[in-house]
Amino acid sequence: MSDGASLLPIIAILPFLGALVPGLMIRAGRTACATFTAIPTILALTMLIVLAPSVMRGEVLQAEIAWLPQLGLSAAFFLDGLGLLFAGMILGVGLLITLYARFYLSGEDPMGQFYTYLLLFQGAMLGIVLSDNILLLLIFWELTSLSSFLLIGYWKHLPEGRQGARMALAVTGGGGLAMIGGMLILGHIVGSYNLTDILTQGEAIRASEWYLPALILILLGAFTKSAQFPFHFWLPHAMAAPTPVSAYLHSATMVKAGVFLMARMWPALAGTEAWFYIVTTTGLITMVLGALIALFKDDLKALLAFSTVSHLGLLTMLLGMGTKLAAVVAVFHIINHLTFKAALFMTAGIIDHETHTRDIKRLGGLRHLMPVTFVIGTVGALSMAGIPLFNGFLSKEMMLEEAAHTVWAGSVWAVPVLATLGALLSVAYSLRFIAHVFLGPVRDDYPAKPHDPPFGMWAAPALLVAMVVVIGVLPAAVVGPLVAVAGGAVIGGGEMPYYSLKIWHGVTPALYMSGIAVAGGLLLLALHRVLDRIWLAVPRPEAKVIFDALVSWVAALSRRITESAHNGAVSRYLAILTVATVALGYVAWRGSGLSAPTRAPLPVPPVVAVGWVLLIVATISVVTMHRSRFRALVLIGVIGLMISAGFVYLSAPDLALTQISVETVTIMLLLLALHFLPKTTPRESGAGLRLRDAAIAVAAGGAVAGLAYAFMLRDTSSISDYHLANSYEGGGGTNVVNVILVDFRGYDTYGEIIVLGIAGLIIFALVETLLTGPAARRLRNADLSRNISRDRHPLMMVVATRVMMPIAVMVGVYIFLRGHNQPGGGFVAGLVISIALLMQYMASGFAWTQARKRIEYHAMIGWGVVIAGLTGAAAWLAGAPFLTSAFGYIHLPPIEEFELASAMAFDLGVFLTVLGAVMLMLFSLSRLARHAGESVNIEPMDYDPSKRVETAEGGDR
Amino acid sequence: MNHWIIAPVILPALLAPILGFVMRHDITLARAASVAGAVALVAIAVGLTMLAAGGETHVYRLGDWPAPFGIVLVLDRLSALMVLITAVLALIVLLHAVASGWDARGRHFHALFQFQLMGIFGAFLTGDIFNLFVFFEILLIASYGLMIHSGGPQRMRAGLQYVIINLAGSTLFLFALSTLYGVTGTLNIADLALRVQEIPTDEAALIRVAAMLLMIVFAVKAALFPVQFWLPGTYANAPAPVAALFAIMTKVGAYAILRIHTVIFGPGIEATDGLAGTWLFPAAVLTIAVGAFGVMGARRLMPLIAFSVVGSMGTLMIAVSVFTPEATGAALYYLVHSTFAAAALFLIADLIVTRRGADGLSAMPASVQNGLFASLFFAGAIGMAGMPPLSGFLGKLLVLDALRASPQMALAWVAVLLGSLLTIVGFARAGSTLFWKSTALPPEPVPADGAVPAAARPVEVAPTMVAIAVLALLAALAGPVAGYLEGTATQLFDRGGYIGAVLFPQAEG
Amino acid sequence: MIADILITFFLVVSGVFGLVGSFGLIKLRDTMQRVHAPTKATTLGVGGVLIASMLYFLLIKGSFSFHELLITLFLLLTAPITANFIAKTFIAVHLRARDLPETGGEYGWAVYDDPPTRPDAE
Amino acid sequence: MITGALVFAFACYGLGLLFNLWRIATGPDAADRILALDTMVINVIALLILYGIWRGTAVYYEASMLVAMVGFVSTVAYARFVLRGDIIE
Amino acid sequence: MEIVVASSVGVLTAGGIYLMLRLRAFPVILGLALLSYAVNVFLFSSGRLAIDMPPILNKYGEASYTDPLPQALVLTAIVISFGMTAVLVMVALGSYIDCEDDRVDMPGGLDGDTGKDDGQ
Amino acid sequence: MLKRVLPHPVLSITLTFVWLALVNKITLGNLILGGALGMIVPLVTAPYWPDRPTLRNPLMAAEYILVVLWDIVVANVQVAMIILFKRNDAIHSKWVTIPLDLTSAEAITVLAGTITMTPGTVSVTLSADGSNLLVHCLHTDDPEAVRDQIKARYERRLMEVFQ
Ligand code: NA
Ligand code: NA
Repeated sequence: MSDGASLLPIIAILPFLGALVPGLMIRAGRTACATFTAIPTILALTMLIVLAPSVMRGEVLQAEIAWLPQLGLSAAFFLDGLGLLFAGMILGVGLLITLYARFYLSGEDPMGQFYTYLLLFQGAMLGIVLSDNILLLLIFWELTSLSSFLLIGYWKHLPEGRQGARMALAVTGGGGLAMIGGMLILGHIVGSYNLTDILTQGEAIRASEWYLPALILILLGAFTKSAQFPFHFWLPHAMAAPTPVSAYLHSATMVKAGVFLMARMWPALAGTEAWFYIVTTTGLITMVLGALIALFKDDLKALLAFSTVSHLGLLTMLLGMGTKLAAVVAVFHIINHLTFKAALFMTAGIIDHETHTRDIKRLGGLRHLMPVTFVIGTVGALSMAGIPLFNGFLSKEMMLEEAAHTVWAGSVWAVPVLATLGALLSVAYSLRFIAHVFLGPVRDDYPAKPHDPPFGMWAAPALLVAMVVVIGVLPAAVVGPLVAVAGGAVIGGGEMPYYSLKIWHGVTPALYMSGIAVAGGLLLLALHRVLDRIWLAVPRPEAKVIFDALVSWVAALSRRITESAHNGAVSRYLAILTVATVALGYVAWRGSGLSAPTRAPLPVPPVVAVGWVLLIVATISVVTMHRSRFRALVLIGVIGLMISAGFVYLSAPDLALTQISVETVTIMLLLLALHFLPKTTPRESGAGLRLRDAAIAVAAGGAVAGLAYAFMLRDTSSISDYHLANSYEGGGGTNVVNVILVDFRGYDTYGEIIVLGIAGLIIFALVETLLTGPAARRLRNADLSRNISRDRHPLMMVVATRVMMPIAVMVGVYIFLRGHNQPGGGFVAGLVISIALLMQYMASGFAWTQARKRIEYHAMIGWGVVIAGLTGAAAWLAGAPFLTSAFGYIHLPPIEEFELASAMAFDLGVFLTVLGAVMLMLFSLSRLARHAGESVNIEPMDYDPSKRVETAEGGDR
Repeated sequence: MNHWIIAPVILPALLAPILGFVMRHDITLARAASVAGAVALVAIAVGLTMLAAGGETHVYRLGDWPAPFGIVLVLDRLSALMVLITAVLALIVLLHAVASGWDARGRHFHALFQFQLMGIFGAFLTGDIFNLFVFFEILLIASYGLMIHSGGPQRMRAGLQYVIINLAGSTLFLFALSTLYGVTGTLNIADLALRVQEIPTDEAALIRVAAMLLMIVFAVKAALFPVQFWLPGTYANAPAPVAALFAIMTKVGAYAILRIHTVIFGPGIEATDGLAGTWLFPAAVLTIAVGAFGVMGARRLMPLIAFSVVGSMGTLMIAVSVFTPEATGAALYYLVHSTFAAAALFLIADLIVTRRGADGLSAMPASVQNGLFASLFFAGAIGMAGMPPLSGFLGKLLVLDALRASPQMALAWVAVLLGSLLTIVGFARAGSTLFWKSTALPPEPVPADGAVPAAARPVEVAPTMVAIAVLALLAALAGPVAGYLEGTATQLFDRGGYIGAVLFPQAEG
Repeated sequence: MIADILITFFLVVSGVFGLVGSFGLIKLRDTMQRVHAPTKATTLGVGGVLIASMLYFLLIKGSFSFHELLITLFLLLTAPITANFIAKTFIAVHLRARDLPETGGEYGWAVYDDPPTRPDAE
Repeated sequence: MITGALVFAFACYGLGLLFNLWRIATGPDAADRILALDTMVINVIALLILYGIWRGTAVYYEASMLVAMVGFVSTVAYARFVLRGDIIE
Repeated sequence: MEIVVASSVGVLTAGGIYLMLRLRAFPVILGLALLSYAVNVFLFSSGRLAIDMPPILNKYGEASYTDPLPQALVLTAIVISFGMTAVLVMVALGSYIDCEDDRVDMPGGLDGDTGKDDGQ
Repeated sequence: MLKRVLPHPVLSITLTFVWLALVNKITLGNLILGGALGMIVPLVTAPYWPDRPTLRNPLMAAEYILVVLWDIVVANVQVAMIILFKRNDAIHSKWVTIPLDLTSAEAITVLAGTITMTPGTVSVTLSADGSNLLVHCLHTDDPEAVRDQIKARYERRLMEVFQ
């Protein structure tokens, strides 16, 4: 890396840094903004000028900063002739635009924003032309799409601006995405994403089987960006942007990015038949079509936009020809087009600014009112027409010369004729620009009184047209070296073709073609009124309409797909999940076989068969009777009972205990909830749907049964042999299930009680939300009373539960204490105690029982979770991992030896959490019911007859 | 054994009950404690990441029981990475929730938030498949609570659907685990890996079913087609900060697929050879399509973002489905990116919706700070759509590049690129309606009570900006980050290293 | 031998009464009648099994077992309450006050009539 | 002999369960269903104790004790639901 | 015996899924309850079936025991599903109170609303 | 003092027995533990026992239990006969109202329970003021006799036990 090269990344980054400044000074004045925008541009330009001499000597400057080496992406920059040309254009025109926009935009427009976007864009563009890494280039490429989106949509209140911005983004962004594919393929072929590497590998690239896809994808990017047919339509709509934007993006820079890319990739991609036919043909069509449309556009900016399309087509065609000379001509025309087109856009802007219209049909005669503008505009337009002494003439002549020698699909006429036609149309619309805007009589109906703008506004275009003339007259002296070095860069080094930059080349085919073009152009201008009428009468496909229709079709289709798929029917989502699971499970199953069964099935005693019948019948009945909700709940009770009994039979007493207690609490929960809900389920799904669901259900059920049957008949060795062997020695308990729960896998249990704790929190929070929100009013107005019976707290029940309560607590304590060695444990104990409490709540009512509650259920959950956690953490004190247990046997005569284990403290945490969570859940449901207007009991029983006696004695019944 | 490994689980597990049961009446205190906890978690996560960065696999044997008989936690670069992402995301989201006052619109936000973190951390750290289930349940149940935080009819119904679909998913998880245990007799992931690789190819029907069921379970979490249906409704109706936190939830599914289907059913295991990738690939492609169509067709802002999350999961999983270290490295980069991109978008959406009062994508008079919100939205959108200069573009490039070796490259590229196009257009349409079209309308008349929506204070906007800054930072530091992630992926595919560290600690030294 | 006979006796008795209780459920014609049936399963049915169990452990296994008594206690405490509730469920749904005999007092049956208001209640 | 009696008792209670099932399935009344479920609980308790005798172990005892305890609670809850709607007032 | 357990699991699963696919919250809750029964038994059966071999260690002699691990797992699963069911029931109730019907589907899909507004 | 530590001595003793029954073996350790629990549990559950029932005549209570046990056996056989061998239309069910002299809630509960546990009769509901008990009789042709037998055989004894 030479010393100067290290300036390259700085040049690339400067506009981005600069963009921050105007962005931060949103409310600063126009001049301040413009000044702060100009500074980084000037700095960058200065650096570029510093580097220019060495580039002009033929050196290539390179600088690389590692970024993402895994991908082959580095912040690599290089500066060769082509880069220098474009960077100079971008910065130079950028500076002029900054100046021009200062005067063009009004004080109400958010200036800071504008200049920020402008600098962002400038940076992105600079990045494209300086990138030495195609992935880096892609990044800047997409950045131009984004920043132009912002610039086009700058006047966000205008619908055309928004639509134009979106259209530009969709088309150029889409092309950029295609280009990503192309570039990745290119990198794949070459084995590097470094541009300098790629440019030397042209032979290999063109020989690769991946060449054509890469070419097409990259050209998609280039064509969309450079508005080539059929992607040309976005450019005119981008004209909704403020004119400085149009002048900058849509004449000088962004639209040239595609052309730049084709030029940049020329050594790697050009020269094949595919390249020639795709690129030249597209360019040719675009050139003619763009010029034709331009001729009939009445909006000044639209005319210029289509003219730009046409000229971009011209450039594309030249690059597509694949000859070195054509490529050099393209470079020359890029310079020329820049100068006259930017000037013309600014002219159009000035006219718009001064007359408040851009409609050619409302203009004319301005040469008298705006002499300066007239001179600038006329010089620009004449150059655009390709009239001698102006630079447009020179490159057009060279283009025609190239076209004259180009054979297209065996035809020697096709390209020359069409090229001449394009030139002819170009003459026509250029002259129309002069004639219909400036010439003719002064009108008295301009929307505003026109006069020349202040110097600041016309300085920039004036400078540009000055260059038009200078280059037009002395091409070799002024731009000769630049064309040589840039052209050399395009063709990838090697020998430069012979060409000479001069006005008179002698009598060549191009001269004839030029003559025909000028004559024909004048003729068309003369016939414009007639032709215009025909043009308007002939139906044409309107690109915007088609694009809009396409986008809304895609949007509507997307919406239809999305909304029909995500229609809010969770039942369908679940059906899909089930079907997918069964189907994929089946596929997985079919992918292999199964060993022969190794276990003999156990016999089925008759009582077990009876239990099975009960379970099956109850399950089927739940399904068939589910619309009567209470009935379904009773049947669920049968299922729970049978499963618990089954667990006992199959050597799982702990499971039986847990199952039956959880089952009871769950049923109470469901009953409490059903109190609020409708008591029946309406039949809403038709027979077809029910049949479908039944089929899905049976398939899934069958699959699960088959799966269970398959593994139950096959042996495997389990890690639980270790648990059985170490439960007593290492875990201090003989109930291996419990030791697994509180010791081997205590961490699972810790998680499990946290689930319960969270459930408690959620339920509490939910009830709070319901009771404080608008739902509370609905709840208050709900009539939930179901006073089938008038006795709420029958005496017998109250008395029985009073006796039951202490006994149940004893049972709870017992189950808790023995859990480590016998079936039981904290969880079941917690449930037993909750059930004992629930009995009280049911018998004596909520309020009376609640008044006797000593500990907040909330706090109980918290304590439980914390105790379990701290018990686990206590192991840290001994330097052991979380949940390491400790236990010991204590002998206290006369009591027999008993065990103290840390697992018990852990189990206490479990116990408290379970108790707290269950009670909190039921408590919360009762809160809802009381909110719904249920009265509160003070006494434990409806009526105590012994009180009757007392009051009767008091004579006061 | 390094006790810090379990700290990300224990700290929120102890903090949450205190928040929920002690500090439930004092929101200021709860906020301070919760934020302090989140900051501590970030510090711990950084520490663990540095510990794991060495490339060693650290094993924490709970209860001091040897693997595979007790439960172990495993800290390697991947789990440390996931913990770090979660911790950073959590801090950002929590600050937003506090600043915007979301945490006070219902009860127990902070306790549920911490429990949520506990569940996520636990899932990332565990080396035991049943324990993974338990922590899935913790993170799910906490997410139910957060989902319905502050209530409202639409949210309640969406919450109900979310709960139902996840309960079905949890049931499926248990079916899968039972089959797995029924076949192998073990639950430890390393031990499973050993036992599964010994199953003969022609007797693998059961283990293949287990592998497939597990994949579907994780696919539900990762919102892969055809089990993605739950996500848009959930995310679109969740409180926005919660939706932002949920950005990590889909990644839990992705993480689980990565972990389980490399270590246990990974490449080279004959019994389940190719099972996962074969089905993940088309699913991921279709997921991208679902996401893209959803973004394009959305009528409301929150579903739009939700669908973009779906699409990003498709892109992520397409890289995962290749099951090579290179592609996984790319997937991890995209994973980190898409997490923060989604979070940023949801936080932005919250700022906007709070002031607009509705999230319909229709022109309403411009709200206060239209320009600020527009720029934030623009940044979030280009992050999510994968446009430069934020990390999404690099992530997309990495994924596309990694897919070059895949036989289905063309389809994958078309899907990713077309999906991007639709996403870009969709976001552009939405942004243009929200922020540009609205400026054309006359400003809304000041309501009778004079209550105009307040401008967002800097503290409210800051978390969002931090999320976007993370995307920028990821892009700027893409080289080192991707290098680290490549190492992470390599470590993940080193099954022997994992198994050795867990099961044969002495051999490891 | 005597032990065997004793145990067998209690088992058979319990089986018979248990079965009769459940049989009553399907044989008897209206719900109120059916409420009577399970009391047999509860008392002599389960009671017989429990006694058999205690005898079995005492006489055959040689270990003194009496925790069966606790189940008996539970059943004696709870069975009347459940029967009472079930009967009330039936009359509350299917019968009106006039279908039943008078109470003979000032207040109707508790199912249909509110309790006397207490002087101390609001 | 005891074995025979046990088989007889198992058969009686097994058959009883089927009768209960019939009543639960056919109703017709809520009271009938609750009653049948309650009876079913009682029969299951008997069966569990019989099983304990059959196996000569007391390890299943707690299950029957708990069934007795919670069976009562759920029966009362079902009945209270029919009677009052809200089981905890 | 294995066929008894397998078929029970199958029928419970089928019933559970059928109810889970209904349109109202209550049958869906019932369905999920059935499914959780099914999966608990399924998980339990992964330890294979054994009669009268409860994993309670006998200190006084040799005995064989059934696999205790699935039992512990089922216990964990039961507790978790209990917590989940409780939350599900409450959320269903909340949804019913807020939306005034207990449908599980969202009427207007993603964009629909329940016709009820929060504040009013 | 004793009353504060042992508010329900009978209950405490009962609970100690319950504990011994639960652990199913009588050892000194269990006796101590059971005794301790028998003291603690009543204290913990005391709020749910607002009024303490008093047993006035424990001897009569024993007699009552024996009578009831005998009646249960006899009635079981009678009712089994009715269920098994009587045609359904030959079963004459009757409602019987029993005016109560008992006023103690505990006593009424025991009476109603007894009626239910002896097969053939089920107590259905009290009157709203607890002064009458409605009993359903499975098969009788003489309701008055049933009422008188209940009053004489059970209520009289309970009056002595409780009041
Ligand atoms: Na236990
Ligand atoms: Na009776």
